Amino acid sequence: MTALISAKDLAISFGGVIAAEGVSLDVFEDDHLAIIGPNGAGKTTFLNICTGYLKPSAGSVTFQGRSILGSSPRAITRMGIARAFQIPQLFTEQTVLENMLIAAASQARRFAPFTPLMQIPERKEAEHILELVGCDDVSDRPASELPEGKRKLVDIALALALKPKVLLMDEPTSGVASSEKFDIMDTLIGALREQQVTSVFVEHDMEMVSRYANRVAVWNAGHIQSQGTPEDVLQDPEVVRTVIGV
Amino acid sequence: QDKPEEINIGITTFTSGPASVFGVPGQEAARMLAENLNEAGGIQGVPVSLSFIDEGAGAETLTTEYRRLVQDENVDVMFASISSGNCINIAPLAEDLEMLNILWDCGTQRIFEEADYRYNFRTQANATPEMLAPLLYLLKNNPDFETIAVVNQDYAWGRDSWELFSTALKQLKPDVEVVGEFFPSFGASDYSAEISRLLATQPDVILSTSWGGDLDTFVRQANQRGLFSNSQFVLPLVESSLERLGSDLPDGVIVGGRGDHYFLHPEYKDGEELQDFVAQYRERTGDYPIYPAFHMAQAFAALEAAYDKAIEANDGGWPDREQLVDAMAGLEYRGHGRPLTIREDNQAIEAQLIGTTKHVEGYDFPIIDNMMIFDGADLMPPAGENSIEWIETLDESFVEEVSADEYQHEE
Amino acid sequence: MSLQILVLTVLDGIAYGSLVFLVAVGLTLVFGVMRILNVAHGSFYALGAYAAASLGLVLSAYGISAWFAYPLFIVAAVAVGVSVGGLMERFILRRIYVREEYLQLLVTFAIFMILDNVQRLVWGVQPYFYTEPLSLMGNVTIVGIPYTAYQVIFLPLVALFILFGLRWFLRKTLAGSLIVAVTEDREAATAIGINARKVFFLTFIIGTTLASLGGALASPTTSVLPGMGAEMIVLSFAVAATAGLGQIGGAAIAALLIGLGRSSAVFFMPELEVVVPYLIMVIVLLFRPEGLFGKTTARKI
Amino acid sequence: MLELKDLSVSIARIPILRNVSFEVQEGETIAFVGRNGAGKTTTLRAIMGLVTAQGSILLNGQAVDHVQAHERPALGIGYAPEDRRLFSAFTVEENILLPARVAQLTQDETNRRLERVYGILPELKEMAKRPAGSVSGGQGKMVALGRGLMLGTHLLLLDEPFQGLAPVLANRYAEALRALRDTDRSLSVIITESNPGLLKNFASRVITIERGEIESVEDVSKVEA
Amino acid sequence: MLMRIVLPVVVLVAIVLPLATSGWDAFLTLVWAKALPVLGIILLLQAGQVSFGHAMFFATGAYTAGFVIRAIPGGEIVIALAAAIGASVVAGLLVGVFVVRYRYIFFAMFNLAFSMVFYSLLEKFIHITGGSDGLSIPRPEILGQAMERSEYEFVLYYLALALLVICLYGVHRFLDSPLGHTLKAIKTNETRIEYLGLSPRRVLLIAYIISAFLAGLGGALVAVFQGIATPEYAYWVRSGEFVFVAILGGTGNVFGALAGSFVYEYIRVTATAYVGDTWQLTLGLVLLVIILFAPSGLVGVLNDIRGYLGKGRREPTPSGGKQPSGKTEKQRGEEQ
Ligand SMILES: Nc1ncnc2c1ncn2[C@@H]1O[C@H](COP(=O)(O)OP(=O)(O)OP(=O)(O)O)[C@@H](O)[C@H]1O
Ligand SMILES: Nc1ncnc2c1ncn2[C@@H]1O[C@H](COP(=O)(O)OP(=O)(O)OP(=O)(O)O)[C@@H](O)[C@H]1O
Ligand SMILES: [Mg+2]
Ligand SMILES: [Mg+2]
Repeated sequence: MTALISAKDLAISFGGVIAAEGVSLDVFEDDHLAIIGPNGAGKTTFLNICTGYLKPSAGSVTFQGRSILGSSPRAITRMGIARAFQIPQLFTEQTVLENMLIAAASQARRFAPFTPLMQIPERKEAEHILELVGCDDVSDRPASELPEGKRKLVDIALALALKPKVLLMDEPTSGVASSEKFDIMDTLIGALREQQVTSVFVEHDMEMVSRYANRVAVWNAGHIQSQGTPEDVLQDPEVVRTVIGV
Repeated sequence: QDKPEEINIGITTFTSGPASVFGVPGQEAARMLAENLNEAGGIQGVPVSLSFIDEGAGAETLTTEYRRLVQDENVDVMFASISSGNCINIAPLAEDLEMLNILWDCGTQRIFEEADYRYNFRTQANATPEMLAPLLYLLKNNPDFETIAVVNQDYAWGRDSWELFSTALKQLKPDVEVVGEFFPSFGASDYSAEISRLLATQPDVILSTSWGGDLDTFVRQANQRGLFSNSQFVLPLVESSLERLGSDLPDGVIVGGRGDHYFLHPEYKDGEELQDFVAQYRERTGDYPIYPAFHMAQAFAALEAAYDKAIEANDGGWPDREQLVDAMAGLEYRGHGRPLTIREDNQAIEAQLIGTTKHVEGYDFPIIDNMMIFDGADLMPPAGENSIEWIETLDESFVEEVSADEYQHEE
Repeated sequence: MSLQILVLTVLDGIAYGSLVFLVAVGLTLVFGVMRILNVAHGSFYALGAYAAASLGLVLSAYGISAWFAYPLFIVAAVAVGVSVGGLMERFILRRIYVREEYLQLLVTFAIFMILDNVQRLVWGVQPYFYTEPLSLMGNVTIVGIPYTAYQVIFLPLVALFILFGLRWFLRKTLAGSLIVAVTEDREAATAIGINARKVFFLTFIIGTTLASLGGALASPTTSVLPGMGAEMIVLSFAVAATAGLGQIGGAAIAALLIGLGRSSAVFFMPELEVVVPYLIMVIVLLFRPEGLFGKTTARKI
Repeated sequence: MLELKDLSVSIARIPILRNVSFEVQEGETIAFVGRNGAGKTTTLRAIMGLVTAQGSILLNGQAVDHVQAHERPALGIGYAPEDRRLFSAFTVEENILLPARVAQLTQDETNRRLERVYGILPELKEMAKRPAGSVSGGQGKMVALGRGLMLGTHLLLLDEPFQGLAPVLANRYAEALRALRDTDRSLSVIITESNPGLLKNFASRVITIERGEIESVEDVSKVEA
Repeated sequence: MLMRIVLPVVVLVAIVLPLATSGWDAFLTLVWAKALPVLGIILLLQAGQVSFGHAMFFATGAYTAGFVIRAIPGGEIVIALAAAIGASVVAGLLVGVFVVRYRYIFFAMFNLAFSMVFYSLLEKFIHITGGSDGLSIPRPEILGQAMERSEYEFVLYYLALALLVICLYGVHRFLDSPLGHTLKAIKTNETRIEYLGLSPRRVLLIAYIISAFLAGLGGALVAVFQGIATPEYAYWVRSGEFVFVAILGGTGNVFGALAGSFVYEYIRVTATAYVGDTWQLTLGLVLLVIILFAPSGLVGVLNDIRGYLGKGRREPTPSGGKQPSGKTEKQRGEEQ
């Protein structure tokens, strides 16, 4: 089985703060890899490196065997790595649907100067994705007005609209009310499975991890402390001490 | 055609922006002249009324307003304008609108050299004589200088006037070296660097055709740092700043005022007309009249003369516009200087008065001494010829050929 | 000779630069900190100059020693900055802080027109002068060239004083921190007990006062006349941008660069003089897109 | 000590809160739960005076409706916003200290409170000198919480304080807060939280809000006992 | 609503006006022409960027038209306009590749810098450009027809009107397209645009070139109407005026360009005509009032009315903030 994304010996630090050091990780086809770890361990930084937002001081990242080191987030996104953010990145002055359609148009490379955005053929799909993450009810609200939880979900929907091969999610459901998040994740991961989208998600909720991840990587102070199947990793006393607690 | 209710004069002038140092005096003079005229029963018994347009409001507003006055307010004559740019802009418009347009203050010699107009007339001199006169004065009075530097505003007037002056200088005194050409931006507030440079190079002559606040600032900063003691200054427009500059303008500076008008004009200062004009104007504004005021007076004089002439030609009948325009051609009239004539290219021939500053009893600002009055005709190319080309045909002998009447300041 | 020229270039550069800094620093503060494109800044410069000149002329009218002019300048500046600036903030700007930022541009532009006109109505169109403070300090001769002490010594000193004063104020004082906080996030600031309105009010007044102080200090060196404000607007914006948002130190360096650039242009390439500020801005921004001392904004993701 | 009476909020003419009424006893901790968009944050913002609200808010019996937003923190209310809202121009510690400086607390009072904050959130100490703009999402939440704690002497409004924190930390902080409340009996706390587990044997009452209306108020203190 | 009802009505009025009354057409021709650069500014404002230098394209168009007309005997207006458009598009591209790297004040000032350099070039090369007196432009032929001023202006009126309407509609459609919406998105979140696989700079560049084209066309029209092009066309005050008028009209809708341009010019001309010395004062005051009582611009007023009539919920006032949420929070914060 070939590694889809493969990071080798990544290192980066910010004025003394080590955010990554000797980080090596492979993400395989159809993986649903969970990344856990204490705050400030370097999880988001890892995603930033994989998407070309940060350039590591050492190490390499390949996607489908091609090095993506030094490629721009734009280029990497086009290759098929989509990302949802820890702090939602939305077009706040536009409605949720407009947000989605911009993503869809970009994905389908639709830039005919005079066809209205609202009439692009991808609209159906976009609306479907909004349903998937349970945001169809706010589709005509300006993103700035959304409650935190919805923002997170719309952010994921935007990434999905790009029909990625790999979907990176940074704490997808933090801030999503616990009453809903499992239903949403069920449908979401379900959809990913059937569309064979590989996913990597940073998570602090261990229940989420054990439910949806087939592999777990544990970050700590810029290192990968351990990785493996949820069952093993979540039992690991070391992990319990540094991440989960009692 | 029978007499109208009134003669409606539209005047474009600067009431905002830096050039309002000319515009407002011009406006005041216009109001004053109109009042006098109407007290005296108006032009041929018809009172005049004025409407003004602010040139400071920008070119488009100017033309829109100009049209409005002509087409909707149907004024009988327009006086436009102070800015040469605006004159160039308005002249063709006036021509098409068949509106009698008097270029009452703008200086560029190009207008009548580059196009023929029927409806446009200039009732005062233009840049060519206004630059040749100070040069001739310089050459006649202090002929032995070797170096010259110029500090002019960075816009058309500053550049054109220098082109005229320097071209002529090359012809009339080829051996002179130009050691500095500075064109600080229009409205510049600081000339320290230029002044340092001039102090370092010490040119024999320093020319500046700047005006208004720019000129005042330059003179003050120069005087403050003793630049006047090293170099002979030639300031062809400084007549309009004399009163403001007061003691900051030392003696011995060569002064011009774009024509032969001056509140102490040696030939007319004892005459009642000039005295009344000056007295009235001072009463009204608190200042001595400066050249825009005189230019306005010339425009009015020309208009009056034109009506008289036209009515006479029309044996007593009130002239229509065409007749009035016909009358303008070859018109002879007089403001508060020597008599003027409009020549065939619609450009007036006006004498030029140049002198040297001197501080005297009774004035807390320098007056003009060692005056020379040049006959305008000598300093202009024949009608239709291009000034620069004509100047290039001149040579040293020109300095002697052109004669001037000399006067001293006397109480 | 060439050495002399060099010295002169530097001196003139410093003299002019100081003046530019004094005018631009207020804008750098108001724009950089409050993000208000205050086009009316130029008017405050002009008003300050007019006020100073008028007061000065009153002095000389009553034959009072021109030494009093220097404190009077400050009085004039504060009077203008606080009264006009205060009214402007309180009754107009305050109503639009929360609106589309560019509305502020519109408002200040309108106010600029109004003030410009008011100046003409109050002071007429003839240039004003009040040069005593300049003559009073006399000249100093450097490498054989006379300079006015006012321009080559006094103004640079004042500029330095303002520079370090402001930096200290913004960095070390509570008020400074408040300003910075309110600018970054008005609501969060309110939520920790900061009176955002008051802070904006004070900041704006400081800015306008500095502008009119610039005008007051400039008045002895130049003609005070209609339209003098307009020139300064662009120059100030150029400085503010070159400096980097709200960078007082940057403003000082930018102003100095502009001063030196201008004087060297006059000495070596007069034709360039007019465009110097823009060239400098372009060059700086080409290499430092956020301005000389501009900070790259906080991480977003 | 805090009482909301028929609090209603609408923004751009959409009703967001409808007659929300409840009170919080001195020393009590309320878990304020509800689905996304229910109105939790808006309620807290209303208490802080950050949104215009109809109805009235009483603090210790005093109506604070007319107390300006920026004067409310001085009443001893500390607010940790959901979306952090740090001042990136300052360091982490400056962020935490700013409220104290604004309130012009005495030096040792400030130090006392700072110690309290570091006591509860020791992780902040290591980051103290770092630019607040550079910290990670979760670290940001900690700073926000710490900043809230500086002023919250009577009332703490914590909007999803543990969101995005590693469980080990979340649990520890929850513990620390509880301890704090137990030592300082006059301190009341409102926590919006979507993860009830953390609030077990901490909150005395759980108030559920739905579509801007109070749905249920259940007393859990008994359950715990 | 604006596009479907108001604009057609306005156009209709505009078409019959010169036939019905006189004295308006000269004024209106300038309004049409000057609405074009304003439209360009509005386009850029969608991305939250203000240009203080678009007068440079205005002048580029004007001078190009001028040179062409002077160069070819008779001077064909169609060729002149075409050339002007070509020139300003090229200029837009050249300047654009630089400025789209910058944002906010840096974007604004970079534009300003370019335009001021251009301005002084126009002033300095006096023998080519006529310096500050300007380049006078003889009246061109229209489709080979030499014309009297009156009929020439009559035709020019409709030409300008037609071009304006086309541009208004075109830009309106563009803004509604995916690209247009991406442009708006630049204002709030460029990171996300990058992460959608798009280049904010490229999108902005496209908009920039269009806006340069609009400014150039407007400049050319003003120039051929005025019969002169002066460096003042490139001066920062004019750039400022474009921005000013754009905001006055309302940046939310292309229609704002027309509304703003008309109202501004109208107040200005009437003020100059009737209050003389205090026209600036009057203009300033009137504008202040408009701003304070119609903060979202003249077009905003229409929308508000619509809002209050209950037709659809009024959008919360758009924010121009750096941190998108930050700014809306600011708004919320202010609602105390
Ligand atoms: N500025 C605004 N304009 C319009 N509607 C708004 C605005 N702010 C919030 N809302 C609406 O008010 C409702 C309540 O929002 P609020 O943030 O209080 O929910 P919440 O309970 O905090 O949700 P979450 O748990 O996701 O934070 C939501 O429907 C939201 O869309
Ligand atoms: N742009 C940056 N500048 C300075 N420091 C940074 C930057 N990005 C990350 N860091 C530091 O690197 C460390 C790792 O940050 P990162 O965001 O990856 O943590 P994380 O694992 O995502 O934490 P969390 O779970 O809270 O999101 C943190 O200490 C953070 O302060
Ligand atoms: Mg993270
Ligand atoms: Mg919330």
